[in-house]
Amino acid sequence: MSDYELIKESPLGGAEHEFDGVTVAEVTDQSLVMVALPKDRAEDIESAIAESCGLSIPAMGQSTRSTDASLTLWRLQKNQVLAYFSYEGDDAEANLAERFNAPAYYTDQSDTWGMIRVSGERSRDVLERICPIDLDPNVFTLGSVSRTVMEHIGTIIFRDGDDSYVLLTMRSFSRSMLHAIEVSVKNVL
Amino acid sequence: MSKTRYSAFRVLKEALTGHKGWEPTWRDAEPKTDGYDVIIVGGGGHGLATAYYLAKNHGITNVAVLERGWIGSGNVGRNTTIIRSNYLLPGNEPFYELSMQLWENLEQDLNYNAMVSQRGIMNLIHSDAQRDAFIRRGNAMLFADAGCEYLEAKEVKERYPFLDMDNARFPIKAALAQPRGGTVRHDAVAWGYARGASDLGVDIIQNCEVTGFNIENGKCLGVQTTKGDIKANRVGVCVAGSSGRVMAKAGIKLPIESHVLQAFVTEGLKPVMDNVITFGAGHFYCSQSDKGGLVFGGDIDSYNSYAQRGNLPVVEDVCSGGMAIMPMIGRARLLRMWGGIMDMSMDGSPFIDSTEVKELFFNGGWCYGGFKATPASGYCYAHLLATDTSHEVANAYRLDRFRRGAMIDEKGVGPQPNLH
Amino acid sequence: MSQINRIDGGLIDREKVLNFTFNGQILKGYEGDTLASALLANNKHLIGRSFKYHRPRGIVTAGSEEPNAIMEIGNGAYKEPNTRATVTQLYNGLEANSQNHRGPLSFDFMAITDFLSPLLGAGFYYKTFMWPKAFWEKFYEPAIRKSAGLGTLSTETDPDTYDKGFRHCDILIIGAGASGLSAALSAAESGAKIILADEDFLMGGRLNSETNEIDGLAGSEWAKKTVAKLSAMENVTLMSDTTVFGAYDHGIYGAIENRASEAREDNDKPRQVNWRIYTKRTILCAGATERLIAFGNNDRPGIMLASAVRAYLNRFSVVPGQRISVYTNNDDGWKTAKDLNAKGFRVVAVIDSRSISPVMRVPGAEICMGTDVIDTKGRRALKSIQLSNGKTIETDTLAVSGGWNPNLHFTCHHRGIPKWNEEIASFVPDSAPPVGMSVAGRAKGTMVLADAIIEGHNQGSSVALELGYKASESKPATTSVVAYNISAHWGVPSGKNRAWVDFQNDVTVKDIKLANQEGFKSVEHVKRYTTLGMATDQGKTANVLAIGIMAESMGQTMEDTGTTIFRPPYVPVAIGAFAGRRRGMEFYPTRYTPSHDWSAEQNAVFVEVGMWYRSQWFPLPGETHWRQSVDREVRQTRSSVGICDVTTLGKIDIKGEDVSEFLNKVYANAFAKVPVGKTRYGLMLREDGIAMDDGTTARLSENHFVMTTTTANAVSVYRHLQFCHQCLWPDLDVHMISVTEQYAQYAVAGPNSRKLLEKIVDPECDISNEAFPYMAAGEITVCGGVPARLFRISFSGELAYEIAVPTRYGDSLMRVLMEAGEEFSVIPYGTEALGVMRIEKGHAAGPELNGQTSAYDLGMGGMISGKKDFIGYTLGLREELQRDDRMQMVGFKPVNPNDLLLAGSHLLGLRDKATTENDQGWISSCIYSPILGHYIGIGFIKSGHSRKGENVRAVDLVRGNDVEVEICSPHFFDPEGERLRV
Amino acid sequence: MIIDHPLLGPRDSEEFVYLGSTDLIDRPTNWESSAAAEDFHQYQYIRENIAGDIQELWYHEQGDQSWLVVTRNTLTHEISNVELAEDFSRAKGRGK
Repeated sequence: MSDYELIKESPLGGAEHEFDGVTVAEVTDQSLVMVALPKDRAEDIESAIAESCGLSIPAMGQSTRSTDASLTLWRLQKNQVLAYFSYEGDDAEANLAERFNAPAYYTDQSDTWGMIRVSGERSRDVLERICPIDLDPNVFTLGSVSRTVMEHIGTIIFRDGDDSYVLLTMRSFSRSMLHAIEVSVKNVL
Repeated sequence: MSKTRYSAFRVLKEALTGHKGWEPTWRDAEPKTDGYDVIIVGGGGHGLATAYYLAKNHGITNVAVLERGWIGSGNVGRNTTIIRSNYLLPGNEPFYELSMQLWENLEQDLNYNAMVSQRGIMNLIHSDAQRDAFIRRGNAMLFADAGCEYLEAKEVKERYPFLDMDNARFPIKAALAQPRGGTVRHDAVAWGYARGASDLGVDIIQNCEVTGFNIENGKCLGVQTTKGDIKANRVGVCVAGSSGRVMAKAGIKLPIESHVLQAFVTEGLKPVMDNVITFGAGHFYCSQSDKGGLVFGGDIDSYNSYAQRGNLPVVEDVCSGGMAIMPMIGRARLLRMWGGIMDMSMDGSPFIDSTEVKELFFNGGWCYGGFKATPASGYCYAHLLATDTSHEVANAYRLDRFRRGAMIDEKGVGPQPNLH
Repeated sequence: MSQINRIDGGLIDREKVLNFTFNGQILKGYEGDTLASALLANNKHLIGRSFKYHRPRGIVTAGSEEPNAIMEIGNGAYKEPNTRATVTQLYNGLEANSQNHRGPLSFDFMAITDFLSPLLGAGFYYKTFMWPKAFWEKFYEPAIRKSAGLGTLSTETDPDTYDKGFRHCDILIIGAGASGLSAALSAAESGAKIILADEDFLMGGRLNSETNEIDGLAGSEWAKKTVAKLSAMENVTLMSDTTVFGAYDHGIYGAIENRASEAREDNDKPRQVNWRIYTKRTILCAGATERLIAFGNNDRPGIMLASAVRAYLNRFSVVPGQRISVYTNNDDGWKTAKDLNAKGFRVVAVIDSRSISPVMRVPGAEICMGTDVIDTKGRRALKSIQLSNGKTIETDTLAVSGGWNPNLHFTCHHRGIPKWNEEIASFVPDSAPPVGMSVAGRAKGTMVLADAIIEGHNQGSSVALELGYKASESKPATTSVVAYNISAHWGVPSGKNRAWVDFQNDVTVKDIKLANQEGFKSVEHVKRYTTLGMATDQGKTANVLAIGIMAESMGQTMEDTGTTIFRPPYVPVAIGAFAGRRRGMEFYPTRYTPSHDWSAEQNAVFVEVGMWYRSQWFPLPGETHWRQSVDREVRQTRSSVGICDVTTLGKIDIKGEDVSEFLNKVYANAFAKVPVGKTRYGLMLREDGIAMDDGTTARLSENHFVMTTTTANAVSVYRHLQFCHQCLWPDLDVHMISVTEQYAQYAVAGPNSRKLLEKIVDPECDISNEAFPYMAAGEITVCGGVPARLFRISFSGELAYEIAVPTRYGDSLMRVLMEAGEEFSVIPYGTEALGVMRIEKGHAAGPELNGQTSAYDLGMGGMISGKKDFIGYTLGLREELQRDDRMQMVGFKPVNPNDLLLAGSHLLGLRDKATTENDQGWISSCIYSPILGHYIGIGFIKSGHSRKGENVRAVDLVRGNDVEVEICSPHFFDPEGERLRV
Repeated sequence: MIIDHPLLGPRDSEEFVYLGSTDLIDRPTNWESSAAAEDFHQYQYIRENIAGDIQELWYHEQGDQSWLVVTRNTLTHEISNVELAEDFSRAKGRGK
């Protein structure tokens, strides 16, 4: 046993704010692992993941989700998929590699990103002040995912519900992103 | 010198006689059939200045300036009017200092009031590393007798109380100023040089586009134009912004890309700032014109373009730079935005040189620093065209410098034009 | 008496009385008024002064083209100069003040300039103020500047906020007049996603100001009904009080929305929102703007556009005068007389320059056909007009119509050139507007309302159809056809009197002719020489008139004369709106390091490093000068152990079978054979042979490397590597991902660093000198199983490590290290101490890797591999880069150890004068070394590598410092590197 | 500007970083030859700078991090084609 214990902390300390029509809350129970797909192994990997998890590699800008909804694959790049899954351990990379059993390159990204969920009926009104992507529900359909820039911060946006969006920014930007969302709320509501 | 000397007395006299006596500022000419000693391609500030100094300094008056549109229609008519000689590198500083000295005597020399206003320019400093770099630059300026002044934050605040010192993302820590820097009424520079050159015998030919060069055995014998072929013993191209297009007609490729730079002016306002201020942690610089408009600009749009117009991201970026350092301008309205085409060179510095074609010379690559260079560019280009030798302060501006590895890279960003 | 000019009817809400002030006088208006209509209701005609001659001026228009009625709104920091009263929606408490006069508005001392006007014609200033030379800056220019300019900025920080927003649609319709509403309706019915934007706070365009009937309803009623219908449709977004200001590439439009009217008094919400609209197609329905006619003294208060008189009459229920006359060259002007009659007002006279029969009967009015107005009287308000037939007519308001100019501005934002249409005597859009834009209604030159409605309807339908939506089945609205006939008529010879063209900038017909006379013949030359069209209204009422006068004066066609270039913005836009939220602390987002909160608890001083905040130093109680803290941090690190957060350095995980080969191509030194578990220093060059970045790269397993970059270049190096991979060597099996933020990384440096780490590293990981020697790298666990990466690398020159843990543990690791290090008196150190130690060790950093220095200059020529191709190899061999007399990096120490040495100093021979020719180099980095007890510097000097031991001067003329220094090795401290390896 | 990304569809150019001409893909491979100096000079410094359609490199930094080859007209800014730089590079014979 070590004499010292390390205590983990989420980027925003679990911040959660309710407004009239919008809820802004940090997401703290998800892990992220980047899965690189070497060109000559892409098919093997795809079939391995299909076999082990029953998941297909999504189309660009889309996601696929396991039946129990605990694991979602995002396709933001041609040669990579990003796994977004319910897991809070320190070994997300190994955990996913084991679940997938596919000859890909895995890189833990769980601590790279801060995640904020913006949900509620006015969520799109709030987000249109910072998000250049068209969030029209018929365009950015459920499960859509995109990487863009908001308020000079590189941001991934994922629609995980009818009126619910998860925004991911590099961890060090988390406070600035939360502030940007709160300013939008103040300006709009 | 001039057949109609301008003065307050003359203005008074004309006022009493209904202004009937004013003659054309310059003589509109048509091409001579027997050609010219020197043809300058491009009736912008640099081309007109070159013609003026060819005639004045070297006595070469059988000169034509060919302009595709109306004179001064390029970047001399489309810039933020700033003059300064606050360069870092020895390849640049003496050249721009010569230019500054020429500005200082321009009006008396030309008998034309281009409103050279040495109201001073000030570069804001936001970090210790930036301070060190600016002190290095300041010393280079003082070594070249260009003058400079270092201001601590407190002095900056005293002089410019409207600057945001307290709530800034990148606080202002100091400033380096050049009191001799300032602004000039840009269009008037073209008109003044045109008038001066015309009075000395130079033919200014507007609406005459050069469509090709007559080159035989590697030697340029003249130009083809929309007004017919024109013979010349020597041709000097001076069309920054269009250098690539024009030199391609002579089969010459250049270390230059064309990019768009936007600039902005607000509605007229009573005076709020008397000098030029440059943000050191964002893309913004600003001065106030004599008419009252805040004239400001920032960075180039970053993509190659010949379109003379830019896009919104740069507009917003520049305005936010302005709001970051002087949030008093929030309620000033941007009246007009425009785009000029820059010859962005591979190291951010210009060229004044001969070319691989005999008797064909090239002046260009001014990036967005061409306006302040106008007098020295004309002066040194005339020197080269008249004597076949580079003027000593323009000796580094050679086309082969990349082949040799003798870059003049003030910003240190390397061979990527859109970063200079 | 209040609102003496107010009459019945109109589109105002008389239930809502609003109080406002003009030049301190309290006045009343109604909800739905503009400031201009409320001023006119209160019989305020003299509302401002012109730019140059300070002529008394009144309201001319009822729209965004207004040249005269520009004033300061609000007070203190809220003051907004140059605001057009004609588009300012009235609100309770609005405070308006006239501008550009000295003394009261009615007696402006500066009006003296009007009497001097013969001296002050176009371009007079180019011809004088040159003698004596020194007087320009001292006397002439300040005087000119003071009298120039219009309104005044408060010079205080803008207290309002602004926002930005993004909207997407299939079809953007600009303008909600008759054709815009028709287009919106047919397009919306097809199912396309529509944005309809209008600059007015009330949609309907001219329908609100005219008396046309549409589908049996009053035009304004039809507009209201149509707006209501559109607003109920889910696929329609209505944006009123939103001015589209520019057409940008590929269907991007900028638009400024004003704070909603109900919130005008409430400063809590953003004052304006800058919308970026992305659209597939655009239908421009911006209508047209009426123009004036140039006649003698045509600028007096009371002379207005005929259409503006109708707008005040019909929409705002204000009659601007008691004795109104009309002067026109087209049929439309007669409508003003008709509408006045309809409201029960007698019209004094109708003067039409055309020699035709009267267009209609105007009971009680004197009708003068083929007649012109040649002069007017009345300094502060119009009293009478003089006609070309010799008559003088007493009149207090003259409604002038010189015809209509289509608002085609947006069609030219991509450099389109308008075409002249003689039939309507106006420029019309050319055939090449911005891609995706079509034009309908009067903006296109379709002057008859019935046709404009059909055109709007058809375009809305056909554009939607082209985008794949079904065609609308509805029919266009109907209205009676009213002909529009015009004979172009620009100006009337005015003799000695001046005839104004550009009201605001005081450009007269004479000025234009003088410019032509002086050789300024291009329309751009005239504009620049006379300042025509450069005022806040951008010449909306003036430009075409001026072109007409030029064409006449020079005997050429309108088309040959041409227009100046139309550029954005369509109307002036506040700088604050373009900036949006980006100001103050929100100019850029802020990045916080994992140890930020802990550092803040220690009262660390933070410094901006790019977007990061890093700890600069950690002052202890009693330390009053930063040097005390920094010297202590350096001493303590060198004598025991210190910790520094280096998370900001770029970290890139690189995986794949070809990583070695890839690194060998991008680094200048050899990288083909780095063993697993080792770190290697790497120098990266640009392709031009100049140093780009440096860092260390560790091989964690056969196919897994982790690269570090400098903080400043983390993003650009990653981009460069992606370029090298995707563009140059796409088939290499290389997968890169930034892990900068994945790990909190701390430097643990100093003789006790190993002892400290051993306390937290799990016992199964051996980090002894033997097992984990200098430049070792490995994956370990700490504090009972937390995964970590450990690198034995040193920037300080001490025995040192960098340890990285998942960022979730970053804050905690800092606290644990401090706790575990207590027995060694561990201290945190900041970027200053980091810098001191790197200079003591002679490591090049930002000031040396400044993009101008080669590996050879930096003294790293020996590292360059000659056995492989790598980025920067070939061009690095160019002759000038290889010269022995280049500026080379060396160290400098003062000969007198008490001397101050300053970065930025230039280097001179001992007896040389400070000239550019004698300049030998400069000091790039400089610090006081607490270990050596004197200042030391790194810098560049000609042939430096071969001049060690020589003395020169470091001269800082800027701050007045001149000291003798010895050129030495930059490795000031432990040059053999023994301390690294213990 | 809007760049119609071949994989992601239309995206605002603010997400991209511009580099320059696709000439930069044609990096000479003859580093050991005596012609290398001149070839690299031409490669790095000399540009056609065409007023018309050019092929240029944009990096989707705030997107999928792909390098794209965009065919764009420098007079009108109209974009006629967008493709992945890695495909373009391979088609030009580049590999390892």
